[in-house]
Amino acid sequence: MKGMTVIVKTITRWVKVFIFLYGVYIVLTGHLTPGGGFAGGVIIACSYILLTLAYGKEFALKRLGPRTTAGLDSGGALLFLLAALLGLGYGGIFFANFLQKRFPGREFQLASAGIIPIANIAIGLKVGASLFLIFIILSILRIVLDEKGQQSMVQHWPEGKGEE
Amino acid sequence: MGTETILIILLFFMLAGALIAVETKNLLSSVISLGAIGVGSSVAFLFLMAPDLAIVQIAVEVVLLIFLIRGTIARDVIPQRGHIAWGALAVVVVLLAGLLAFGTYAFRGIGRFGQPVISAVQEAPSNRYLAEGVRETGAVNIVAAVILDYRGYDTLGEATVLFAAILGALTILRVKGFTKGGQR
Amino acid sequence: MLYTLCFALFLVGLYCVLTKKNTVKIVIGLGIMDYAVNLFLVLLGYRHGGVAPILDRSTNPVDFAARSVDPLPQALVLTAIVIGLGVTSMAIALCIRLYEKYGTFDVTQIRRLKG
Amino acid sequence: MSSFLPPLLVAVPLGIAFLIPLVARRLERLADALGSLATLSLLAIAVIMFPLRGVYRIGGWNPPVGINWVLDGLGNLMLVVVNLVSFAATLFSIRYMERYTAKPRYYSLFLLMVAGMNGVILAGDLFNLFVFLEIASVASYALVAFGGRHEELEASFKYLVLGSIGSTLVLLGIAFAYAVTGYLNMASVSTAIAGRQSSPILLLAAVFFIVGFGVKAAVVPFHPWLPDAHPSAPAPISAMLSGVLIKALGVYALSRVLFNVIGVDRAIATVLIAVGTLSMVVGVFLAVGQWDFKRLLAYHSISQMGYVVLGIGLGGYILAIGGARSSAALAMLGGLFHLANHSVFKSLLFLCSGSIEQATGTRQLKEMGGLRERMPLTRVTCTIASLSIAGVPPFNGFWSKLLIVIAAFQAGFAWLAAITILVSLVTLISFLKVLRYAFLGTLPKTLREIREAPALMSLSLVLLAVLCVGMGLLLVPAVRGLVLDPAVAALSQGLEYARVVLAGQ
Repeated sequence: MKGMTVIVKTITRWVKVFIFLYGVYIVLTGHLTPGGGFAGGVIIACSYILLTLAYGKEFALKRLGPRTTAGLDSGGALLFLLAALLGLGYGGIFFANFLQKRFPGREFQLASAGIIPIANIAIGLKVGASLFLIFIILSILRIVLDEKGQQSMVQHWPEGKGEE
Repeated sequence: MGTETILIILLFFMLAGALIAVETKNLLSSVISLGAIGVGSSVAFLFLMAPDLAIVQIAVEVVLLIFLIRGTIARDVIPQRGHIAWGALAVVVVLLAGLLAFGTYAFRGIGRFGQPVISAVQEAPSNRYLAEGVRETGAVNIVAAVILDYRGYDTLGEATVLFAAILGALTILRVKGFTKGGQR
Repeated sequence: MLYTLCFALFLVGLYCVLTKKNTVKIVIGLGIMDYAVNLFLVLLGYRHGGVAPILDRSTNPVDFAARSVDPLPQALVLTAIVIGLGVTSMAIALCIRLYEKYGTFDVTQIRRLKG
Repeated sequence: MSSFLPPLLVAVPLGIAFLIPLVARRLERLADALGSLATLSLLAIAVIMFPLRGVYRIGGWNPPVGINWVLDGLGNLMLVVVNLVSFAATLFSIRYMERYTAKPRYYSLFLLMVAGMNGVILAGDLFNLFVFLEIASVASYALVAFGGRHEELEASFKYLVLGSIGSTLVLLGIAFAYAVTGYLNMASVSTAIAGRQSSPILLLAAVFFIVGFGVKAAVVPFHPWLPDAHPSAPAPISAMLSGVLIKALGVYALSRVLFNVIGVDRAIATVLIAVGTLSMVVGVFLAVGQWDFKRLLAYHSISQMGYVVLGIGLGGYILAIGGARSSAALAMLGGLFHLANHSVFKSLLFLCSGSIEQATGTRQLKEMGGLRERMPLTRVTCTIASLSIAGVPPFNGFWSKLLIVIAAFQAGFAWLAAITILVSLVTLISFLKVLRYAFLGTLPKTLREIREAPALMSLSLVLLAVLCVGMGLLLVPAVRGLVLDPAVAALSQGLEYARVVLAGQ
């Protein structure tokens, strides 16, 4: 996949930053405004998907390879589980929002609501990474088919590239 | 125009989209109609005062359409064909029509639209979330308070489903299932 | 009326899954069913003249509790959307794989298993 | 209750499943060790917390507000069974899964499936039950397709489609229950329903629950995915699917919702009896004609699940018509005991089929023969399991079937008892065929060089075989009062469940 025309690339270069930042914003303020970890994560994934579609897979994969993505995916999930287990460790109860009880922040502040923002970040990380990952695997497969022509139905993963 | 009227129009639009998605011979139109239904439900969420859901729905919709189009559509240019088993079709249609009729009758057991069950049941957990949520969790977005604190465990489950699905897709799409000499 | 229409949407999806012979169509049918159930849940929580379940600085908390729509179905649907996305992605992956093996999305040409 | 044990049942498998892709991407040995250690520790936790009863409030929120777990006799029994079979399956996987690529990912998915099942069993909240049902289902869809060959992908697709319909119906049922009551917590829903007379919307919800969980349990009208999915999966996964998955997601969830939330009346109990009998008969007659070993086993799973549903349904029926509590308890005891027994012997049979397949490279009974010389251990364990499933004394299957037959007689359903015995005979014939074609006869030339299964695989076979022989001891009154009776009590208490749970605050 070579990517798209110059116009698309130029626009993407500007737009992707905003999409990405919007995603981050939605993740961070999930406890104050509509949105949250999941919505933000999907939007972050969208910014990378846009990049891949516009510039071609090599460009995007150089920045965020499948291995890193898979790592972020597991890492996000682990972080969330850890937050829940910390509740077990500190408060004696699974999923206890121990931070909120210890440091009750002011309402409407960014630093409020205890573990909720942390959980939002974990979910944002996890969702963004996993959606981009599945996009990569679904689309790389497609590319291989293109190169080998429509007739070859048995695909091969490019050695050393992509997933394992 | 009341919310109810708007929603009825929207639902008719979605139903039409669904029928097109189901019956069209062209897979691309079918997928695009699915997208239209998704956008329809996102707009419906806005009217139903669910901004969180509207954002998530529209974002998921976009991603899903990309997956469907890039993953599948370009591969099958031949429109679907084949004979139709009219007998089985008739049975299914009758069955579903019966279900629809019974459902319409049964839905009288639910309160009318616009009068949620939480108005009737004062002890319902939702009322507690609305009244005490901000104080108890510190989050002013009550939906966030519910998914990440009161019902945070569900959200862990949700993240796990996604994790399992991604891992599953990776597993299914791997080149070789067996090691050398593994498969006789 | 609204509930019935929503249920009809669900049944259209079910009809699609039960009768169509194309794997992609079946996945689309599953998607329609998901949308219908999600919308149904949110419809249940709506209150006439309701506000979104997000407190803002200008609203009196007591007034808010009496006027807000039900937040619980929204939380459930948020979870259900993600689950639906996961299942659908996996279904697409399976479709792709089946296509590679058989060169078609048509179930009638795929059926190798007996019974 | 504030024990730290229950959360570990979910947190340990999830944590290790998340960890494996991070630390053991290429290190298969590490993944082996992590997988087996995880299931072993889960088994230990499940056994230690067996006597634990009560309500665990997640996040510290009281029941209707937050999500809660309920530990009672039935749930704890299921937890031990599930984690026992998963330990045997992971032990078996260490060597068996060497044939496949991406072994670390296999363990990850496996543990996710176990976490899902544990979550379903612990759940005291309808929506939470749905979420963990989906975790276990999604992981199992992927595991069925693990080999990536034609029939595996197809079976997985079929399973995914039917399974998703089932899950969506369950979700819709939950939505109806919420619309009527305003609660999601099982106990609160149950109290809210108990106060009003039955309405069509609740009937629709009950129907959707029966169909939805019925698909997961693969009882007869909803069974078509099972004979494809179970044989296609790798052997340890077949053992998990047939052994515990259809029970935890299907029968357990169904009986929990029907008995403890909605309440079993005469109509529902009749439906359960009908479905159970139908599964029993149809499954066994479809099984007799099979020559593919694993496919045959899969059809027998449908039939044996019929026994379980029949036993539970019969108990519900007797209670609903106000019959003797003792015979109701006997029927449920039979059903639940058979559930535990079936988990053990069916997973043993699938593991045996795995070790035969690994040695001979075939699943077709006609291509085997004379394996008794080359695989004596597999032969012995397979024979024990076959006699168990056919209900030959003194193996465990006999006792549970006997209880169901006695209960059917006591309830005045002599014809049901007759059908049960008849199905048992056909099962025996079917398994005599298996033993005859696989282990007796002459060894084909091509199979002269085969060897017995490796030590670790044999170990897990022996473990399960010993249980098959020994599980009859659970009926000894003292042991029974400790293990099985609390499970029966949890079901037969019916709607009392709500009072017990809500009183625990």
